[in-house]
Amino acid sequence: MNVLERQQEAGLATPTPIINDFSLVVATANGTGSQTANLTLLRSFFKLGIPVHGKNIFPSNIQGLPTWYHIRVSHEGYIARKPSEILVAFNPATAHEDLQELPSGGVCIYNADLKNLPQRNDITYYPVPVGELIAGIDVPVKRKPYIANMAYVGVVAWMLGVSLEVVEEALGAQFDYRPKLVESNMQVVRRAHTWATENLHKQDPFRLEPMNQTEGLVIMTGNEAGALGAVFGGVSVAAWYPITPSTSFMDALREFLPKLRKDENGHPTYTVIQAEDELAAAGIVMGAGWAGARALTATSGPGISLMAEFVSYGYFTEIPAVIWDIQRVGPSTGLPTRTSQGDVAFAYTLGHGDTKHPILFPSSIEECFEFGWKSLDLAEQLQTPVFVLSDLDLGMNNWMGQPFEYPNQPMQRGKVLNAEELEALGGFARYKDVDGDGIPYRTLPGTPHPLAAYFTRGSGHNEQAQYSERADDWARNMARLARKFETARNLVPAPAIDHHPSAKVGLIAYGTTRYAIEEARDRLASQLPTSFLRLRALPINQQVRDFVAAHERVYVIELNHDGQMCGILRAEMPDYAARIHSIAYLDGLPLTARWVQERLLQAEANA
Amino acid sequence: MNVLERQQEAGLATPTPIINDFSLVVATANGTGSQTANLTLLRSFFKLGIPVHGKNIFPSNIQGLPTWYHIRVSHEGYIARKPSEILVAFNPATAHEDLQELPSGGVCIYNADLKNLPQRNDITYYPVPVGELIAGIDVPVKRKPYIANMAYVGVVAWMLGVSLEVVEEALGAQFDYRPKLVESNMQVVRRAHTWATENLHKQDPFRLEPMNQTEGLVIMTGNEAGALGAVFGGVSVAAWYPITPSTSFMDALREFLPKLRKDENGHPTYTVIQAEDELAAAGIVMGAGWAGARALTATSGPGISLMAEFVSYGYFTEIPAVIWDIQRVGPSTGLPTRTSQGDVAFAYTLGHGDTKHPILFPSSIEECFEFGWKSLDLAEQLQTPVFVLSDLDLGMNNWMGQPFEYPNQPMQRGKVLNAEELEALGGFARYKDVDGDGIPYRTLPGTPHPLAAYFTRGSGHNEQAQYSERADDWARNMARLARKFETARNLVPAPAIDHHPSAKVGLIAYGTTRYAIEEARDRLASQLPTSFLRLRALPINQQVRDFVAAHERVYVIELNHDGQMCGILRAEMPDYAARIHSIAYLDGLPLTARWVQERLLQAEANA
Amino acid sequence: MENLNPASTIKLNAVGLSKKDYDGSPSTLCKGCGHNSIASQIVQIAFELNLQPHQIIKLSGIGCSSKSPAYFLGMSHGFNALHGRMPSVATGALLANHTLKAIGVSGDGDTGSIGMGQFKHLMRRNVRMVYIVENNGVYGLTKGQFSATAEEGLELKYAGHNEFPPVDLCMEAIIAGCGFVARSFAGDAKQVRELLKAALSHRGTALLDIISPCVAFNNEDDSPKSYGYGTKHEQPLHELGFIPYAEEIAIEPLQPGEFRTVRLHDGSLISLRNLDHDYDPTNKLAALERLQRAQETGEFITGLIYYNPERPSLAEVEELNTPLSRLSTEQLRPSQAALQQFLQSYR
Amino acid sequence: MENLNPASTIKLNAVGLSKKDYDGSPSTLCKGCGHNSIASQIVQIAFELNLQPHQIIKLSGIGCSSKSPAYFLGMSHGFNALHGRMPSVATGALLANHTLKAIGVSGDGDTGSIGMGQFKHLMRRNVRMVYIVENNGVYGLTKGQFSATAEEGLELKYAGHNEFPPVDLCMEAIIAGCGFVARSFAGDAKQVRELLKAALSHRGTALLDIISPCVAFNNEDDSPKSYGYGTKHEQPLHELGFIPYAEEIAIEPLQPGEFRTVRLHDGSLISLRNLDHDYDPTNKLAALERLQRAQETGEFITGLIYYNPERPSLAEVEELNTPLSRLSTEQLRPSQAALQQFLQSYR
Ligand SMILES: Cc1ncc(C[n+]2csc(CCOP(=O)(O)OP(=O)(O)O)c2C)c(N)n1
Ligand SMILES: Cc1ncc(C[n+]2csc(CCOP(=O)(O)OP(=O)(O)O)c2C)c(N)n1
Ligand code: SF4
Ligand code: SF4
Ligand SMILES: [Mg+2]
Ligand SMILES: [Mg+2]
Repeated sequence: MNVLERQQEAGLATPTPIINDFSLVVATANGTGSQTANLTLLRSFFKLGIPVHGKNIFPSNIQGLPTWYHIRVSHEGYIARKPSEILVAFNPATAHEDLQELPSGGVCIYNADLKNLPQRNDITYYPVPVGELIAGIDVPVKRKPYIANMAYVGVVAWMLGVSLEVVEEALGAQFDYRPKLVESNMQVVRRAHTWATENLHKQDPFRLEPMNQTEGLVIMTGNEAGALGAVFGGVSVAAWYPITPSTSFMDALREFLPKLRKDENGHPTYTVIQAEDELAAAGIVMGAGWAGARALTATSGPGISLMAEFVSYGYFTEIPAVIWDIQRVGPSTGLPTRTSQGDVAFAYTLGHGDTKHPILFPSSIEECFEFGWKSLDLAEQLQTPVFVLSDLDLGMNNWMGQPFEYPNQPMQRGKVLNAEELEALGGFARYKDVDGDGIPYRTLPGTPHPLAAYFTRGSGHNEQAQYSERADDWARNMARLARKFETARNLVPAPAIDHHPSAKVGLIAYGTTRYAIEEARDRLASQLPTSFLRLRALPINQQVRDFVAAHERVYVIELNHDGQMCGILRAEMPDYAARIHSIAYLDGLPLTARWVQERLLQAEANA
Repeated sequence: MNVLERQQEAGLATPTPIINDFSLVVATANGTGSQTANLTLLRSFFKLGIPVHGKNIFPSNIQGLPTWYHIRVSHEGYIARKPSEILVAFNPATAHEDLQELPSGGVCIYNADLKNLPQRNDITYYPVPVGELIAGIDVPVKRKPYIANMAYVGVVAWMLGVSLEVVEEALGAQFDYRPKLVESNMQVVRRAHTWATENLHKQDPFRLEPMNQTEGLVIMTGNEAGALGAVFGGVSVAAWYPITPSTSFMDALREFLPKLRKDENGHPTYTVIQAEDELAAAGIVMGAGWAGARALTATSGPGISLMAEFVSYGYFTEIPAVIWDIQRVGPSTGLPTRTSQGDVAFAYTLGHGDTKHPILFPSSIEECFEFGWKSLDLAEQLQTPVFVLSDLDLGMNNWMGQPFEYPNQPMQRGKVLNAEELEALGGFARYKDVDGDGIPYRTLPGTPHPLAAYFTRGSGHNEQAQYSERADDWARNMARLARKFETARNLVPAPAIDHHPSAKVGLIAYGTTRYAIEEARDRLASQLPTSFLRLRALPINQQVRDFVAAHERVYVIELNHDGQMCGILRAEMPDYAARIHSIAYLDGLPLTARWVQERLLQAEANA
Repeated sequence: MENLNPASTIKLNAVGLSKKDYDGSPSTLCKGCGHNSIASQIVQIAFELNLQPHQIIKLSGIGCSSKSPAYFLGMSHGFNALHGRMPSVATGALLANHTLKAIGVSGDGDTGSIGMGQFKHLMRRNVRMVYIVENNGVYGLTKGQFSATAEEGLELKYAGHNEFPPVDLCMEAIIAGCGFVARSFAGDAKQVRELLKAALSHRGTALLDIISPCVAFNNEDDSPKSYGYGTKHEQPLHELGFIPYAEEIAIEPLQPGEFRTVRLHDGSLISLRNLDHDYDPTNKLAALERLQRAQETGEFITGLIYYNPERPSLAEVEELNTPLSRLSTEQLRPSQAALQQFLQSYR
Repeated sequence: MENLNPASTIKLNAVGLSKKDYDGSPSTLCKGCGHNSIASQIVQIAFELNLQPHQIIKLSGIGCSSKSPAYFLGMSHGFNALHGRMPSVATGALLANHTLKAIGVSGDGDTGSIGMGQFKHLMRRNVRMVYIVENNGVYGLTKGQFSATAEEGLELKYAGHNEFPPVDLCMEAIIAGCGFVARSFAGDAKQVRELLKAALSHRGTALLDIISPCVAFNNEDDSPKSYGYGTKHEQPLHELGFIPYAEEIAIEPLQPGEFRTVRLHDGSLISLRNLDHDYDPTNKLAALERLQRAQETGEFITGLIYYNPERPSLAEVEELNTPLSRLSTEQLRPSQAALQQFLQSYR
């Protein structure tokens, strides 16, 4: 509901203050370095104790194309994307369109250099005389356009009533509190703030008031959290090939490992290799996992396609490996800087022949961290490639979260036999189902025992890992692999379920769509009560079946075009498939609560 | 039912003759050249007018590993795999096991050099004194082991009562009637035949009697038929990388094209490129299809994995391409010389992001030929990669078939605008849905018109093919692609349906499993009448829905482990998913009618 | 075409086109990017050579460099392929229509890293096309990681320290059988134009390895003049994506045999040495030797390094005549009689 | 181990193993295949060098050649990877445990065609391993198509006529930065052994490009002695998969500088020339020149062509110490305190 609606509701002419509940968008051009300014705003609000979240909608180039940074504050703690009431118009190329999208009652803070901006009489305008504000600031001329961004920080602070102390603190965090840098930026912020105080009259209803909702929380990107999880999960070999939006995952890993993972003598307990492409990255991970390392790679859609053959190999030869897919919009190159959940079906059965792979779906930085270490455990426990499907929204944007929980279980290394055990057992059969769980035992190269060796091959093999073209060997082995997958059902993270006692309708989702859905559920609470099952992994366990069984209609809501998870669930629960419906959409932007709400009501109307 | 059962049934002590209804297996080692001998037998039976089919079960090496060649004759025309009553034991390595598998009442023709062959008193033994039979035959010593195979041809001919004239004619066909070759081989056959007549007493019931069932039929492998279809479909650029079992498809293409596709001046109207790998093969096909060639590649599972990224590209940029996947057993390298239907689900949505591709499923050499040309039409009509999923059994074995029908429609080149049309239209928009069928218009490079050019990219684009990151452009484009896929439903070959009026049970299958299923249906006719829908393509059309709707239970029978097609059908028909059941199995061997029969009865018992 | 240029004062070339007619859409690359300079030269020579836009195809892989075909020859068909896969796509397109002139633009990552295999095999097949590598030693589009052509020991703010020896694409091309191998510098407009023109007339694959500095990421950490004070501690700034405005580098054309060091945006220097008048580009060994020595002395030799027009192009080898894309359905589909006759031998 | 050899008369080496202990499972390759000869030499030198089987890993891609690791060192871990992807797998395995000795076996198709990219980048990283290419100029396992190393103009019964120049893997390795580049002939057991031993002690990647004739498919059409009368008309025979029995080719060791032509199974000849005593393998340019000349004269030079132990291996560059595969969970997982402390900066 936009500002005007609110006003009418309140029956007021003059706006009632709107406190800690609105969205703000900063429109700039890529390469101007506005990220620093935007994060300064984000951190300022965070430091005020107000639930906040920022989403960067950026282009696939390095300089010049339009970028939007959305910040939402919500005293109720909602962080889903929401159309903004406040626009900071600093990009001439998009200013007109950006302005049109403002709801009436909105605010437009604009760079005073912008020529002939359309005038709307239902919104408030505040100019920012950038030129005069940065005049004489001592920075190299080249960096002027960059420092200029600080001007809008000052004006926004004025408009929302954020004290400069808070801003300075936030700025400090940005620059590791390096005085010279902080000062050169703060100078501009201050000037802008003073100028606004002296020359502008606040006419809009938007204000921020301190709360205590962010006490003790951390703020981090999903890629950083995932990488940190991997560091505590004992990743020892990481191989990758750069691709947006997974690059910052590996950047974080390369930044964190040296700080946290040197042994007592200062030697690294890890190595990170930039491969020549994704085929090589996958191969390195396979080789490393086979030889006993905790190995991972991170990539995105195109990389997943290139890894298909190796993943099929890893499934069949039973080699532990972790593959992070930070999903972006596909098919093909698609929209490399937009978010999506479009690789789910592809990753689930990636590779030719009969293959299936466990997939974890983090939805928060807490889960990124948790799955960061857990995925490495699962890969070695199950001796198979394990996927973690994150997305650009989660991976590259900053999210609030509880400080991460230290791993609550000892590191799982799976069924690995050492020389002593081999001696005791008198040998082993690599692909034999000793324990009935479908998971065989393995040995590592270098194990000092004459019976340790076995031969790994992607071709048909018997329990002794010998080459075999026998029909019975093949059938037995595939049956065991299927048994292993059954074991996986209860090893992977169970779904998070919010069961509404009287709900006839159940919702199923995974990953970051949860935020729009949770907000929509609250809005619909009276009108259309729903239960919510958030998948945290595939394959599904019994709880998912029970959930579907317990509701008349189940909607699978996802951020892709073809309703991929819906298809998977229908195929796995044919007896309930008729009640499983798809609500799927993808245009590169995160879902909004309003959209979810409308689509649900529509669907129910036709039900 | 085996011979003994038959005898008991007939209440006879002495065997009643079994005429034109049995299977024979020749067990040899790879590299001994027994193929010539085996095909000579196959052709002899064919020339007798008896329905016959041969399956080569060979190893993934070049010399030494075991090979079995199964020949089934059936006056009823059944050609599915069936356990053999007659064994030609020429491979010491497998003789014991091969012998165990003979049904009682069976026959074992063995190489007399074989030492201590187990003696069974319920089968008939005929030795073949190879050594003495080839003694003094004038061929280079190196070729002796090869020529030796002709010895069992002679003995089998004697045993089944096949005249040497017929054998000689068959041999002739093998060697393009080149006298010297025919004679050197026939010599051995004759000797063996004479020796058998003089030294052996026929004790078994198996005999062949001439029929007229093969009149006018052709005999060919599926790969040859598919390649021939492509030749008549106007393939102009073919790129490939060798991989079993697709290699013989390209070999046939390279053999046929020079014979059939030179222009009036003797210039080739085609080119065939051996690429450095499958990624390159796919790229060549994409480039060629984009530039206006009729392009195809042939590969198998591992190649499909490597082509994933390009197929995702082709789907999104809308480039015509044909990809033959001659399926072998996966995952990974799997069993490269065994048959499977294991790439169905993978190929259907190959590539990251939301992608879907038409797939054709040939089940006979007639359909290989038909889909050979039709797939090229469909690719250009739909402007998208089109798959043809054959399998090793169909592709590499010899099948009887009706002489192929010449294409019954003019060649379809799809929506391509030339200079005149562009002039008339005043330009075009590459990705605009002008006709409402989701299929846009394209132009070819080299079109002499200033408005002909457009820019092809795998990244987000608008209707004018311009780069776009706009949410609305993306959503609109994906919606159109979905519309195009709906159009495909009724363009691809419709299913072949045999509707049994009173059947409660429907069977769905595709490809070569049809033969075992058709035989099983006949056997079950009274006990369990069934309807049969044979999918000839994906995506499915309304007929498939109607078929499922018309039956209480539908069994999807397929040659893979995970019931891949069953999963696809459940996902596409959620409302009927509950009645769709999977009967899937894969051990590398083609299905038998008996297995289908038993599994169906089991399933119905539990239904 | 003329109607595009009504009896105006605009200078038209022999095919009636103005230079503007060879432009593409506006570049979305960074200001000052070497890739932009190269695009301008392509426009220039296309105009000067009176090329018919419809007879040209533009191809590329993925990367900043690979985006540039969108920024020149807007009236020619373009194909922005997959990362590292331009060679196979070009091969296919030129088999379908071998009469087209192909200009391919790739990057050092696109060619030297993920694309190495296809690059080598394209050269081996001698597909007739101009293959431009806009070589900046980094992955620009993914924000500055080292590519396989980065100098050993190079220290960059974002990418860190490069431990591996550089791939010399000219050497790679020569031993792969390429008959036209040249190296230049994006700032030397004249030489780039001359080499482009020569390359377009070559019989097979012509490689142009053009040093094309990246404004945004190829800036040395220790360079006094690198952006934003240039101490390691500035990293955050940089990572937050501030790309200062820069001018494209343009230098006076090098004279034959001339040696010159050129200052890049970040103040770092590269050494260029133009080949001597008397240098004989037809001697394969000499070419390899020259490149090897240059590598050891850390300079880039520029000019036509190796030339050998002997080998036939792929289209020649395949004996292509009428472009396959122009064949009539009659030419593509044999007669019904042919089918019947053919099937005889399978009875 | 001794218990495998009860106080017997069998000759044991310094680590108490008999030569048999280094055998693998029986070969399923064709009789007479050069690959078998090479496998035997690996067994021989492993015995002679007293290698501990558990300290060795065997790796390969896909192909007949790539099958052979199954046929030697049965007590060592083996990894039969994907076609063309052995290099990346070896890289990963040796990062996980850099103390292992790695013997990789590939084919000319596996390395020169699909594997070109990974091959080049393995050399560039200088991963410590012995990289053997069993080079027969064809794809054996898929029945004899030309590989990228087949001589230009070669005519084979099945594959037909080869129109493209051969990839010289030794040259490729040298310019990619490989510090140990040798070529030999499978039939020269002594030289193969010597080179294998030297390669095993090299600091980084050691390439052995070993000419290894294919009995089944590398037979020239016009050769008088090729199988089955050898006229084109015999093709059907051949296609029906008859592989005559053949002996492995074994020749008297070549002496330094010696030139000799060797007759292959099909009667065709190859020319071998052993490097001279005074040949200096440490000179990169000289090595390239030597290879180039040999190519022109159509002979194979054998011996250690290039040697340069200067470059550190990947493991050295990555400063690996305790093998990563042997780290304890304590070493792999930082403390709870470390986590809390680290998170401070994200508040
Ligand atoms: C399969 C795949 N992997 C990774 C990427 C991400 N990516 C895009 S461009 C690029 C590197 C480009 O470097 P270069 O070719 O040198 O071009 P430059 O940007 O430096 O001009 C990478 C790794 C991709 N698009 N596709
Ligand atoms: C991705 C993939 N493509 C194709 C194949 C089929 N294939 C198996 S071996 C081989 C060629 C082997 O040639 P080479 O490496 O020279 O080994 P050789 O058999 O000659 O020793 C090919 C193409 C495969 N296994 N995987
Ligand atoms: S990032 Fe570098 S390569 Fe890319 S456009 Fe900018 S300057 Fe050019
Ligand atoms: S086919 Fe050739 S390479 Fe393969 S095993 Fe036989 S001889 Fe060796
Ligand atoms: Mg680059
Ligand atoms: Mg080979």
